[in-house]
Amino acid sequence: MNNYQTDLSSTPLLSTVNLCKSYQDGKVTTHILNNVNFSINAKTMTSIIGSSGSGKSTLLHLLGGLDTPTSGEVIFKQQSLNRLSEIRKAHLRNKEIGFVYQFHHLLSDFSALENVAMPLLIAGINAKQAQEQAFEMLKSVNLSHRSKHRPAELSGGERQRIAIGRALINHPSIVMADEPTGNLDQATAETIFELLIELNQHYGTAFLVVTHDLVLAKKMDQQYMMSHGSLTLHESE
Amino acid sequence: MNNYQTDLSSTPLLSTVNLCKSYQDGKVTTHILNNVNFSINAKTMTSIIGSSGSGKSTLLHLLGGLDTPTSGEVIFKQQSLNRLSEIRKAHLRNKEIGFVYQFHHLLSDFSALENVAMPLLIAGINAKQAQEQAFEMLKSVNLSHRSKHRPAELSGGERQRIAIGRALINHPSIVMADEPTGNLDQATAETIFELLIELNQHYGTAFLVVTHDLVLAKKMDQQYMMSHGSLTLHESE
Amino acid sequence: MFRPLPLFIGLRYAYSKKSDSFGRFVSWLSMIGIMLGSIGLIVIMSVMNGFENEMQNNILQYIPQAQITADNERISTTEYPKSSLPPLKQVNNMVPLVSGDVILQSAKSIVLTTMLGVDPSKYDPIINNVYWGEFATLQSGQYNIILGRNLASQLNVNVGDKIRLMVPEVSQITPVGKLPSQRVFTVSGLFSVNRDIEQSIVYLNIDDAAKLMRYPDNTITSWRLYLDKPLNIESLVSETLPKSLHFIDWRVKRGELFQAIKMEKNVMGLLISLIVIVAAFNIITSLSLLVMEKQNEIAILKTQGLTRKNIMLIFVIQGASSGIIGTVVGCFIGLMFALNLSDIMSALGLTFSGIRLPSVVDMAQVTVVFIALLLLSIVATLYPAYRAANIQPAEALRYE
Amino acid sequence: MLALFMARKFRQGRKQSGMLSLISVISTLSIAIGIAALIIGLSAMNGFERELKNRVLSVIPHAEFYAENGTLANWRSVENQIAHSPNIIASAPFIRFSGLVEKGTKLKALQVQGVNIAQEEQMSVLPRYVLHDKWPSFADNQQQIIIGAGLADALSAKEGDWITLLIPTSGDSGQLKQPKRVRLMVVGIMDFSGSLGNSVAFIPLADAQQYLNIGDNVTGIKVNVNNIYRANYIAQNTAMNIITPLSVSSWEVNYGYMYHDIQMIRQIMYLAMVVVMGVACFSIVSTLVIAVKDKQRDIAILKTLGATNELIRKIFIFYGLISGLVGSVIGAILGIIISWQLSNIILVIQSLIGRQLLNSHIYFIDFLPSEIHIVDIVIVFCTAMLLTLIASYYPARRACKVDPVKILNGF
Repeated sequence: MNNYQTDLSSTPLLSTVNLCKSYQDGKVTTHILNNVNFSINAKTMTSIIGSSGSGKSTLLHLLGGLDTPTSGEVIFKQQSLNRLSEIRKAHLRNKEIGFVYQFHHLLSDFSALENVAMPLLIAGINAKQAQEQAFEMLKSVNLSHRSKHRPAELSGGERQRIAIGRALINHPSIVMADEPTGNLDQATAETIFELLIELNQHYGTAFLVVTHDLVLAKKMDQQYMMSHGSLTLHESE
Repeated sequence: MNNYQTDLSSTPLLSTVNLCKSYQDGKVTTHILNNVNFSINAKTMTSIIGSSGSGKSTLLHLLGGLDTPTSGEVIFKQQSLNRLSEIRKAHLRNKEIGFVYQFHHLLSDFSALENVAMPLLIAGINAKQAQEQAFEMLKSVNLSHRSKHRPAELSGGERQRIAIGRALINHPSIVMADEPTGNLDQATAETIFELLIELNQHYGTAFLVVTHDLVLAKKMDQQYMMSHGSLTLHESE
Repeated sequence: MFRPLPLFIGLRYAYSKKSDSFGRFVSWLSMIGIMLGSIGLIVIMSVMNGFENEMQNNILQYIPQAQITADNERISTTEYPKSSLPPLKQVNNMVPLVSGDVILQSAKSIVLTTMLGVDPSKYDPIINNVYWGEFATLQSGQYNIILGRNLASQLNVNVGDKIRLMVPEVSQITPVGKLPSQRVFTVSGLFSVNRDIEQSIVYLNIDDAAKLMRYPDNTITSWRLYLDKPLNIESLVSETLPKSLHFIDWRVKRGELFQAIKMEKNVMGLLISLIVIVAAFNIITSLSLLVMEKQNEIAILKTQGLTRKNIMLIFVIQGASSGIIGTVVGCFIGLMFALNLSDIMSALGLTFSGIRLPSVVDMAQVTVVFIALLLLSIVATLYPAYRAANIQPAEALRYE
Repeated sequence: MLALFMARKFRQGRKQSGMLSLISVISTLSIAIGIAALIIGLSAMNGFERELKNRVLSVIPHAEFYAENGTLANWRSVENQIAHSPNIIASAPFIRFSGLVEKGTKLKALQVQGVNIAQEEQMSVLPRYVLHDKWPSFADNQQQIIIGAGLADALSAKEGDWITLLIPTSGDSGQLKQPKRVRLMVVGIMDFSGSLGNSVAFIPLADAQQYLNIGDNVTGIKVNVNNIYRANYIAQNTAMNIITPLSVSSWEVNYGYMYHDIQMIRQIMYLAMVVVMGVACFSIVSTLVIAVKDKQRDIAILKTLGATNELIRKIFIFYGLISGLVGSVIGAILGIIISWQLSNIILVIQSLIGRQLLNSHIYFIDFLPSEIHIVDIVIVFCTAMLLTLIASYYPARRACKVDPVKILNGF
């Protein structure tokens, strides 16, 4: 239904096989995803467009191992997530996968620096080293002057950049972004998107961006369309 | 900016004058609504389309007196809500305005019949009479066979119909529906919408439906477009 | 099913099966806390009443509870006959009495005690405690004396032996010099009550006692009043008496003991009330938890026009229900415990350093505890209920 | 420790939503009440026990041996045998008789003890309680007597005053004669308030023998034992292997009830306070559940960052432990300060309510003693922390069950 062989040389970083997800709510089962098959290669920028409620976020959560599929599999670096234990999956999320949400989802009790350093702390890296690396990351998202501030004291754009920095701090192989520019005005959205491209080049991190902003989606290497739970390759460049 | 004179004979049921609403989140003030001016006539079906987060729900809450505007006024039957006391507003919501949400928002501890009868009980009508009227309403949403069931035992569509029944039980002059079909599959959404039309004819209740479903929106008497906090009349039939 | 709305909703929230089991677990907890507190309060209070009551029966019953006398502790029966005295509430009997501190000397020992000069024909509570000899032997002129068993053993005397009675305050001039008024008496009876009474009073005939006290004719120490409830002496003493007369009440000699018991009761009550206070705190926290859980449902009710007052009522009812049930059940159990404490204790084999715990239930106290706890459980719900009423529906629903 | 760092931050950042911050104040307060009350209660009981030892047990003999009837004739050999029996650490002959003492118109009954001055000094701390250290001037046949402060007040007698002691005398054929009147000079007053001080007086042994004209006999032998709380048992054993028939009594006979009462109150207090702390811990449970709900979003975010359930559980166990710790520390400090100053506080209260809290005629002391034992505080503290740990376990488990998808998706 969609092609696997975009780049023969490297096996895909992440792929799904007949992925289905449905919710049981009382007597009613709503099918969110039915038979999604697609794959993402390392270092590529992929976008998924679709109206809200079409299952985009659910797909992202399944890919990140936050949710378990009703049937089918998610394969990440030749490992099926279904077979991983809860701790292994948590480990994966900490090292290999970053998340960025429409709503910034920063920890309101911690400063910008602490927020960015959090994944490192969770990975067990000692505080001083984590702080240094976090400061470096703040520089690369040019927010080093705001390291001491709490999320409440930052603007929408700044918060999103902190969230992106946090997602990248552990040098994951892929970052899942769910409507990263949803809450931002046109201009800030633009700058955020430039930042994503730049970080993709700089760190070689793959990006899977879910958005309803067609303009942004077009600038990605690969576009997929999500409607009513099934995914179709839009049109390659 | 938009025309008032659709129907000269009757003054508008509900209208807003330079309605603004903004939220203070730490140092950041996000302007949800800026200078919304529009009006709805009795017995008409009006829809508002707009992407999520564009302020549709906030507008509905302001119209229902559930929230107080930062500036500007909501006028309901020639009375400005700002000047009403808390109790008068509560009275208004009980008698004159019904709410239907995307998420059904039924009271999980009460049976379908009790849920529908609740507004009557709140209005102080005695239990037996409230039960009878509620049963009548369940018939008109053809769910009389489910009166004893708890929300958890009902399907999505059934729940939405109970919610609609509850909203209409006190014969309000207007029902505000926020994405009533958001959670439903295509077919059930269709039936719900038919029901709304039918109830509009039968009880003469005005409906203000907020939706992202263009198809449904087009079937209304009047369509408005909401984007980034301002409202524009789409194109009258 | 449709009682007044807030009651209907409040009780449905409190006891609906579906609601998160943890929330109900916590409200169960505050119910148990209040229950423990009320049981503790009632049982402790009753035990203390028991001690007080035992004290009253063992001591106050026998010693003169209240007396009416004129200046320098003397009153003439001609000038103030019994009929001339005003009728007093709570007094059920009035007899003449001659009393005073007296020294008893036997071959073996010498002791100080109080003598009661009584008229044998009149009633005296000690009559049925005399286990050797007869109370009637106290005829005038016989110079007989009836002793407590304990005192007799201290003096090493028995019925028929002679002992010397001396009244230190009254002295007679004798050729040898000033000597305390004294006379030898014959032991004509022994009584047994308890160690305290057996040591603190001895019985003589009223005329013999008057002679020993060197009273003029028709003079007694006082009119002895028997009271229905000697413990609340306060009301009697406050009554008015003819000018030159005044009351003597038992608290002069025995007041300290009752003070001590009252003090212990208060300290224990304070200790137990700590449990109740913390249980009330528990109601606040558990109800706040419920309010947090029901935030959306409150918002929905608000959209349907439920006023803030009713929302507050809902949560007051819900929170108070656990407190009220805790109080009702607690007071009931406490009452059952207090009413038959001794058999429960013996059944459980519990004894407090050997003594049997007396317990007397004072319904007035129980009602005070009951009402105080009810009020506390309702007051404890006010804050969370107020918070519930002020929930912003727009905010709660938006996050949905 | 990451979990501790997180827990502290979460606690500081408590959304000042009013409800949560007030609730956590209430739960900390209830723990503090429980702990403070228990520490105060236990310290007061320690104080009572100390006073019982110092004021009563150190003065009255632990046990006494006396002849079945009348006086002990060959008391020197009996004392010798007793002194060498096991567990007896000191012994001395004594004479005891009850009599009356008269000063002016005042008359009081009292119990007079004839004591051997030298032996008394090793056996009891009595000498230390004689005011203005008048004990050294207490000597045989000087017509001297030492009385308790309570008795001195009752007779309004001062040092140096003369009082008359009435002693029962029996004629040879048992007919009653006038009581013997002996004039004695109050050489010293013992600083005993409380029931003990109202009826006790001491005179030299030889004087007592002379007044009672019992020649060289004595009433009995009093002893101190190495383990006070087994005094009765030791005395019974000793008496058994002594040929002269002796009857035995120990301090437990007339003062034992005080000791048992103290232990009983201590148990009741501990039980009541454990209930208080138990109920208080449930406030902690509900506070934690609310905190978990309040931090739901942050938990979901942490999960997306790869935090394991174990870390989240640890965070909220620390969260509970910190609030328990804060409550316990406040309670402990409050308890220690009040216990330390308990006597003065009670004095202030007494002056406020104008009434003596502990009446000296009934209780063996008239002030509220208190003595803080570190072991009490450690036990109380550990109980509180243990209860808090248990209380934090359930909410911590609930925190792990937070499903990030529902929360992050919802917005």
